[in-house]
Amino acid sequence: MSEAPGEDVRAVEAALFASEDGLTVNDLTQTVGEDIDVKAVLEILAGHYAGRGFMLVERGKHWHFETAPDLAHILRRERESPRKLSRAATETLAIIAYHEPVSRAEIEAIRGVQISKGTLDVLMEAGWVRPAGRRETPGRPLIYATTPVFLEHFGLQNKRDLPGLDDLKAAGLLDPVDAAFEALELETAEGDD
Amino acid sequence: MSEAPGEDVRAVEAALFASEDGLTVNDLTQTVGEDIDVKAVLEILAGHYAGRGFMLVERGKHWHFETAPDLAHILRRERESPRKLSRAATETLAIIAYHEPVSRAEIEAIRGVQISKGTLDVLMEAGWVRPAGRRETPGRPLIYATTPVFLEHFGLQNKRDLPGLDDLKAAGLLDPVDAAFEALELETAEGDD
Amino acid sequence: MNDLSIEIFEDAPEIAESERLTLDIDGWEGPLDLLLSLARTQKVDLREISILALVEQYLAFINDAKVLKLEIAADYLVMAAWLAYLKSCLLLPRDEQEDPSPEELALRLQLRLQRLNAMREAGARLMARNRIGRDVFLRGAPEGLRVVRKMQWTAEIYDLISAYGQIRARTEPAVHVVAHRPVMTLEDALVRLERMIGGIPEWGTLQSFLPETEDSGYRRSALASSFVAALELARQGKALIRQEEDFAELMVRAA
Repeated sequence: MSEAPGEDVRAVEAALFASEDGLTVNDLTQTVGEDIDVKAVLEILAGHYAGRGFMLVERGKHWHFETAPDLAHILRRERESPRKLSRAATETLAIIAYHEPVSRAEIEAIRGVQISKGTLDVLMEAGWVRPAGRRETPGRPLIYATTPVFLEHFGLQNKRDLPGLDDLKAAGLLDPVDAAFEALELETAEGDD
Repeated sequence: MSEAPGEDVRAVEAALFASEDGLTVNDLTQTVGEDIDVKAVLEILAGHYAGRGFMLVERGKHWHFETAPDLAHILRRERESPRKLSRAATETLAIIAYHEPVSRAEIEAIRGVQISKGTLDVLMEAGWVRPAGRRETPGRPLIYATTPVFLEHFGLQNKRDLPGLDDLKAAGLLDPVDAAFEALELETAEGDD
Repeated sequence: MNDLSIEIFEDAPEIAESERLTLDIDGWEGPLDLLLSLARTQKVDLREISILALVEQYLAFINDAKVLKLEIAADYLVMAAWLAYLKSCLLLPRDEQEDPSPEELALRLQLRLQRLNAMREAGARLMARNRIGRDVFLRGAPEGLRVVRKMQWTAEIYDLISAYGQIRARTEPAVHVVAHRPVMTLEDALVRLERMIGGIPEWGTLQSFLPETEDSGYRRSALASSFVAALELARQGKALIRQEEDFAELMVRAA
């Protein structure tokens, strides 16, 4: 057994445990009071729960407890798995996540097909995608971005955590075709010298 | 930090955490497998969580986690939002203070306007007014009086501290609003000469 | 357009039966998707893919679909026409080529395929992560955090007593007393003005004939009455009234 936790640890622990949604440091401070160094307590708790049956994680600045992934096989039984996303929706979500903010036309340019009406709806209904204003270009198209719920659901601490993001960036695969083409031409021209 | 929990402990812990209704020993055995001595693990867990922010409890043979009772105040935080008393409520309170104990019908007779049900509720919620029995007249109407909290809030030693009618008159507080307003206008006009 | 397309397709080289994809046009999300699937059958890095071979595969695929009389969506045919054009350009001798060069078009197509492929793989990796409700689970029955708003009513003692004062004032029977106001009647003014102008032969301002008083109310009353009295005396031919200009001083003298 561990040594008895302090009252500050107990308070933060209880608040995180009872909350229906993840809590930010700010939320926690408001809940447990300003006297408590919430950040320090979160560190202690994250350490304490590492390796237990459930753990404390940070997702897009929100902290919550979730079960350890290696125990999924025990818990999956008799549970409804989240609905499987269609390929169109999966790709659209990936494009929004890796390119955000991104307009519908830009998504369509990458996928080479029009987005059917339901695709963005499904992603917004899941709470993973939201309209994020308009692009100040002719036609002022709506642009889309991901939400904190998206990070939470996919176990991402922040946007930089997206799998393979750095490699895709380095390979120029997140640049538009025009930009990539020009870059290539430049390279070739320089190589010819 | 505590020593690393065994796999059996982790499994039971995760199952209890994710459960919606609490689990019996039988449920747990089915979930985590027959190899695990669920009862022994429950003992270990109950010991581990005693004194933390939440604890493991048994209710009618169902085991579940719940937040520690002494931390309930964190889960249910009261936030006070100050709000100015409405005019109707202020007038009603004044009548009760000057005429107590007084029935609703009497308040309305003095105000010359009916009072809505919410008005007295607000005053009682504020803790300034209380029902003070019934008047022994036909219909036995409820009568209302002020409370010690009322005196305290308004900085009064006792009821006699309220200014009397003569004081009000001297202060110009008994002038009809129109007359008081006219006097003010006249003064201003003369000041302009 | 259909006839033309068929001719182009018949030129397409044969592809071994085993290399052909199952002809199910609904299985692809548009021509780019189909092209990417075909590119993957080349089993090389997309950066090294042979666009010419890819174009031929696409045209062959569409051709087969035609032979089987499958309905082919218009955008597949548009892509087929464009790829047929690209193919012919790529096969032409270099010096006869126009701008944009077929190499540029081919490179752009390759870049598009790379980008779509990157996003497809990113999507797959995203879906493979530990997802809430599938791989990791939140607490089953959280108690919830609640903020209970409690009204704190405030009022000042002044609010209270002034409210009471107003109620009393509002409901008290009102007694109206007309205040005594000193006035100069028209009769008094007539007598006074006639007597005063009779004693002075020169013009004098109406103001100069008014009584001296501190009481502004009485002063205004005297001015009004004296003005009317002056008009009356003028009407009777007993006085003359003169005014140099609008709003100038009113001058009065005996007639």
